[in-house]
Amino acid sequence: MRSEALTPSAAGARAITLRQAILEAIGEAMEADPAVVMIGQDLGAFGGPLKSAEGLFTRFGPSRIIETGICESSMTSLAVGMAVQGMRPIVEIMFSDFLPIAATAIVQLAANLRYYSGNTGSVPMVIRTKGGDGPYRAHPQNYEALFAHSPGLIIVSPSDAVSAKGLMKSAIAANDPVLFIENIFLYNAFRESVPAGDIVVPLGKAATAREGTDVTIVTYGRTVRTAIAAANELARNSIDVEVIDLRTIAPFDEEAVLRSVKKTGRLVVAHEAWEVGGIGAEIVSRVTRKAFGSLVCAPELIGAPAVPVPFAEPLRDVMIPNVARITAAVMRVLPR
Amino acid sequence: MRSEALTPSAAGARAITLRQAILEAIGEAMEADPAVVMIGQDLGAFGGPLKSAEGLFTRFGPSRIIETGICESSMTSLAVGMAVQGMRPIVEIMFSDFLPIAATAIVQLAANLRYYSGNTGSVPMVIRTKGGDGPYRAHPQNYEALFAHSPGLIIVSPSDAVSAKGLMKSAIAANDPVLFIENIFLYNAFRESVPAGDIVVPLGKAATAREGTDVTIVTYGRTVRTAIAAANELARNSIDVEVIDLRTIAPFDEEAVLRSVKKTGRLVVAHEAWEVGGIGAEIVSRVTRKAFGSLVCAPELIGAPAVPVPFAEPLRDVMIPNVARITAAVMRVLPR
Amino acid sequence: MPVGSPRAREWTLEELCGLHRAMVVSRGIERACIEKSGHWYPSLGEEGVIIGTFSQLRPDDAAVPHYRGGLVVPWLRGRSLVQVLGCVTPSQTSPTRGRMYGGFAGGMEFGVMPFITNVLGPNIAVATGMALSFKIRRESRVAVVTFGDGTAGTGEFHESLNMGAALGAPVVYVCQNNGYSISTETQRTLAGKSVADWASRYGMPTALVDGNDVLAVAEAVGNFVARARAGGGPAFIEAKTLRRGGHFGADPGAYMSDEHTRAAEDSDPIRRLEQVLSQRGCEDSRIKSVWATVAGELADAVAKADAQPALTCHDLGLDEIFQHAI
Amino acid sequence: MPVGSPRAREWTLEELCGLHRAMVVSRGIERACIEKSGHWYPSLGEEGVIIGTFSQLRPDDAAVPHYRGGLVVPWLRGRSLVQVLGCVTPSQTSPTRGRMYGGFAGGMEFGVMPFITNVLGPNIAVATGMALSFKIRRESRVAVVTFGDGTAGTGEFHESLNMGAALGAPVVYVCQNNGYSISTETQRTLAGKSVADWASRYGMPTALVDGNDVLAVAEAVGNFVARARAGGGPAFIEAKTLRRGGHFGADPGAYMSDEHTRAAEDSDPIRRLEQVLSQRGCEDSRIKSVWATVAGELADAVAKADAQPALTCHDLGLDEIFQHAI
Ligand SMILES: Cc1ncc(C[n+]2csc(CCOP(=O)(O)OP(=O)(O)O)c2C)c(N)n1
Ligand SMILES: Cc1ncc(C[n+]2csc(CCOP(=O)(O)OP(=O)(O)O)c2C)c(N)n1
Ligand SMILES: [Mg+2]
Ligand SMILES: [Mg+2]
Repeated sequence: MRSEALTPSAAGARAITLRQAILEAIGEAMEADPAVVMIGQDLGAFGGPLKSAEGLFTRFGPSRIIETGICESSMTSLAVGMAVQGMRPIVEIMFSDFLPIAATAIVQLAANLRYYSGNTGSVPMVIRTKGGDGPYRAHPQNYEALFAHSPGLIIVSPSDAVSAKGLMKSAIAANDPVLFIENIFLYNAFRESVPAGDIVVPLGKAATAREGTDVTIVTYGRTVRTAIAAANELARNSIDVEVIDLRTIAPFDEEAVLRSVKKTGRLVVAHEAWEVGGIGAEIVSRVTRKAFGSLVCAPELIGAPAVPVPFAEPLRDVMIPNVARITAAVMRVLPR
Repeated sequence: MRSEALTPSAAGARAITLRQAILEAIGEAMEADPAVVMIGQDLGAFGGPLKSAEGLFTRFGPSRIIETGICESSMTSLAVGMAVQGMRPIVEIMFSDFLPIAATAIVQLAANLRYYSGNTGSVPMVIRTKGGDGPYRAHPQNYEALFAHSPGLIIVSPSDAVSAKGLMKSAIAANDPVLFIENIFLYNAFRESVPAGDIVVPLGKAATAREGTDVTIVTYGRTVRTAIAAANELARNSIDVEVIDLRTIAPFDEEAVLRSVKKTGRLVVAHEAWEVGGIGAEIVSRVTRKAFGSLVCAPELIGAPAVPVPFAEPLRDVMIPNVARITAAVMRVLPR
Repeated sequence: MPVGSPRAREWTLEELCGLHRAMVVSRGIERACIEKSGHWYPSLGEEGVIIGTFSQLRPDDAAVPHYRGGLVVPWLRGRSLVQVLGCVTPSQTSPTRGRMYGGFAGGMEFGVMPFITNVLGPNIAVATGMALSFKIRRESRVAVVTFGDGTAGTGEFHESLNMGAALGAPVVYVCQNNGYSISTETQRTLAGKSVADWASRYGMPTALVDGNDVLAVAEAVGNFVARARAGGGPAFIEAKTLRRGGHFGADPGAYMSDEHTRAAEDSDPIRRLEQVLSQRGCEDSRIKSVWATVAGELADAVAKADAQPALTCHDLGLDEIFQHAI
Repeated sequence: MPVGSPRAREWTLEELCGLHRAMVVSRGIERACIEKSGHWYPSLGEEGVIIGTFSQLRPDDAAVPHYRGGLVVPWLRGRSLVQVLGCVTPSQTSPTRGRMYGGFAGGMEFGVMPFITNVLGPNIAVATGMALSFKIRRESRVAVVTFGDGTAGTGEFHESLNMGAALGAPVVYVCQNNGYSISTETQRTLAGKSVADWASRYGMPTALVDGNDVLAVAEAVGNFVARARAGGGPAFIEAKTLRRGGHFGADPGAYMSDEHTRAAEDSDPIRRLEQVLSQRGCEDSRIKSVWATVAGELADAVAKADAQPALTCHDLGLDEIFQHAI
């Protein structure tokens, strides 16, 4: 399995979930640096929604795990104030549905501060949230593209436990605001071997989740795993797919994407979010503009169709890029 | 001039500004239908910011021109409630800077209601705002792409007085929410001959602002006029540019764009907003996916570089697609 | 208020029985939903606020219920139990057609606003806007909105009450205060004395009532609705109730105080109304038969709702996003 | 409060002269800015609130001024007038380097928060967060934020005060209430008695002061700052002042009542402090010389700021968006 490939069998590695890996990163960062604090709703006895803060309150107490009422907008602005004063707040927005409430604080305040202040201030802040379709089907929004039009903001979404830990560490260490999106479906879906202590997974760098020569699939989050499954299926027909896991969605690793497309000449982009106006449009556009000559055929984009995300399973299942949809897209970019 | 071409020299046509054309549309709609009301800040004696509501309060009084305090978020949700109850509210968000505050109301409430309610309800509402760089250089945000990832929402931005009037009429008449963006630079920049009474300019339809055969420029708002100026300049070198004015930015008129690109084989997209994650990415992506075979070279995208919009003129001028930048982009897509 | 204390108005036995039956139906619906999903947000024990409030509206008034317990509100206005349960087992014939989480369904055909976004707060403004429409059109309709104590801490709450007051909208705001916002005792995150105290600062009449006394709620809501209908403008009620159990069905609520849990058990609003009914001479057997009848109706409704034709991928409704294709 | 009425604390003549000079500088800066642009938002007549507030901080306290009149605040902390004026005539050496509208510049090197977004409201929460940092780190610093009466109507105001109170942040909130939000008399859109009355409901001490009495403002701010510094938590001040003229320089303010305009003229905070100075034996000539000196300094600063090397398209700073290139 892929997790094997990614994980050096380091001393102290244990099989943990993506959720636990993120918690481990936060816990280690909080141990190492008193400036790291967390702020959000129900982080105490409840342990955060979906146990996203499990154990932290007991370890770090109310002055570092700060509970507020329902006020995502001002809570995020408040965290900007903390960051400006040298703290490293991690803002917990329970679910991505609530990101638009904090849009002003994220897009207009956090993202702009370094530039507008002429580098006299900075916002070392992580906004973490949970989104995407999951086992209990609530809070299925994928709003990352709403924030990918904001110079100054970094957006991250991990697909596996090891990189989740490493990316969270990098996000906390960064001196710029990072929107960190944790996919609900992946939250407890698997256990992977994750080393204790520091793992360095840099922001802004994509990973080649699977090497291949025939077609490039660019994706992130949950869809990385679906793409790998599709690639494995296609491999049985001797179709060799390369899967690029963006990890950082914005600004994305243009170099890695272009390198792969230049090799394969064929591009499929896949994500859970709406196709229209989504991250995929930016990737297709960038590749087309920068590597038009390498493309042998029209790129394919697989995402959600243009309706609000419905609740019922039979409807939701049409929205999400599954193995069949991705496989079909790969077939469309191959010569018949 | 272009305004000539667009304007039937109808009886009662007068030379008015884009701002006046929009006001005329609103005034006529309010005369015709008591359900049309306007809500916002400083709409009374002040006449709205930049005189965007000039004269309306005197004509229609406080029960139809409703003044609130500074509360864009709840004001927009309040208007959704009015729309659900059969009114046709026009929400005035003073400047596009303040759109993110109302993101939840627009993206999650207004855009979703028809679909989620299984067509048992609808939101006939216009959210009008002013944005883009203008003569006094305040409020230069171009946030349309933040809202173009929301199935259920229509986004409009006119480039001339006639279509501004017609599009506002269509927006008010529509039984779905319309975000209507009025470009500050264009607000009082010119006078065009606009017929009194009804003009029909449908939502969702682009206009060919200039016919040409060599290169397609897809654009909207202020940049339409810059593109036409660039095209006129290029015409002197016998380069024949077609300019497509999207008018409706989302969902955009795919058919019109593809038709033009199929004719010219060369695409330049230009807008004032940031290049990264912008409307242009969606257009380049869509065209590439749907008309790859027609493209003879890489499309070009001209927008703002990836920094927060700065204030000072020498810096702001680098951000905005001017004739030189557009001309250069056209030259890049032509054979050397 | 102890049982039998003087009431603000006369209640006929029939009216009391109507309220009782509605509360029993509400509880039955919730029980059925909890059985269906551990992620249901139950309103058990909060029926006094829900029924006390929404029973006091005219059919043409706008109802904007809180997400917790809102499923019964369209039933009060005529939606069949099969349709109510259908919201929770989405099918081709269910009201939501599977598009929304059942508890958020509302029912616009019945003048009941759905929870279109699960963002807490905006519906307070939505109700204010509905009320404002009625005022502008000089209709004698009012809007009534319920929301939680957690929700009362949002900026939307304050902005909405301020607009409601400044514009004189005929709206009644009811805070269904069950003491908790998920795991948070709201008294810990809401600074000050009470939500009612906040509301009073917008210059509107406010009342603090025992939310587990359905009659007290109904009387307060009835008064304020009449006042709003007569052009008196908005009003606010804080109805104190108690959340019985965790935030969702599968949440054991381990963080809740024993005191809260005991108080919730002790002050069951249905039992309290039943005491009133007894005092008014209503026989025990009659009360019991209500429970039995409702249980039967619900079992039947669940079965019928479950038997509706299942949704398929073809029911997505790609062309139902705009009125006219764009 | 009439001139000469008993004060809450003793003021040395030197202190009084310091406040006076600062107010004269503030007015001079504003006059210079109005001359430069009709779209400047002047703080003429509001110096009592601005100087009264920000003079009472320690240099390491966080200052988060309202956009109207904020330009003087970094000067109070040592920014030269050339640099202050440079914010308004952006150049290669000006603090903002042309990136922000001058009036929003702040000065983070001086602990003065800029108006990063021109959205009104968020800075109230920003100040609260700064204060919370100080508390967490057990520093004895405080944060002070000013904001307009229009801004006090935002949900951000309420959420921020609530958080400040619930978390015990050492922050002093000061409403620079000039009666207007652009053309809107805020008493028309803010329901209730006063902003102070709203704030008092968050369980923090509040004061309503005459904002045109710089000493009253300074005394109230000084008290609350000391209280916050000592661990007493947040406090609120509503300082009533009067906007002198339209919203921006070129706005004639035709919608403003004559009453308001007359009152604004009559209660000039600088003139009022000058009366106190006279009573304290400060000679007229000395007062006049302050005006003259400041005028000279400003003329010089304007000239020097105007002469700085102009920005070019190469100053955009495409690589200054992140600390490390991504
Ligand atoms: C803006 C927003 N933030 C967070 C949530 C997540 N959330 C769902 S229910 C809930 C608690 C709400 O408390 P309250 O308003 O008291 O209603 P109750 O659940 O007690 O009925 C929260 C925080 C949300 N829905 N909306
Ligand atoms: C959220 C938001 N809405 C609207 C505006 C536009 N606007 C700029 S200044 C102003 C008036 C602010 O009034 P107040 O807070 O009293 O400050 P004052 O101008 O009186 O100093 C408004 C509405 C804004 N900046 N932010
Ligand atoms: Mg509650
Ligand atoms: Mg004001």
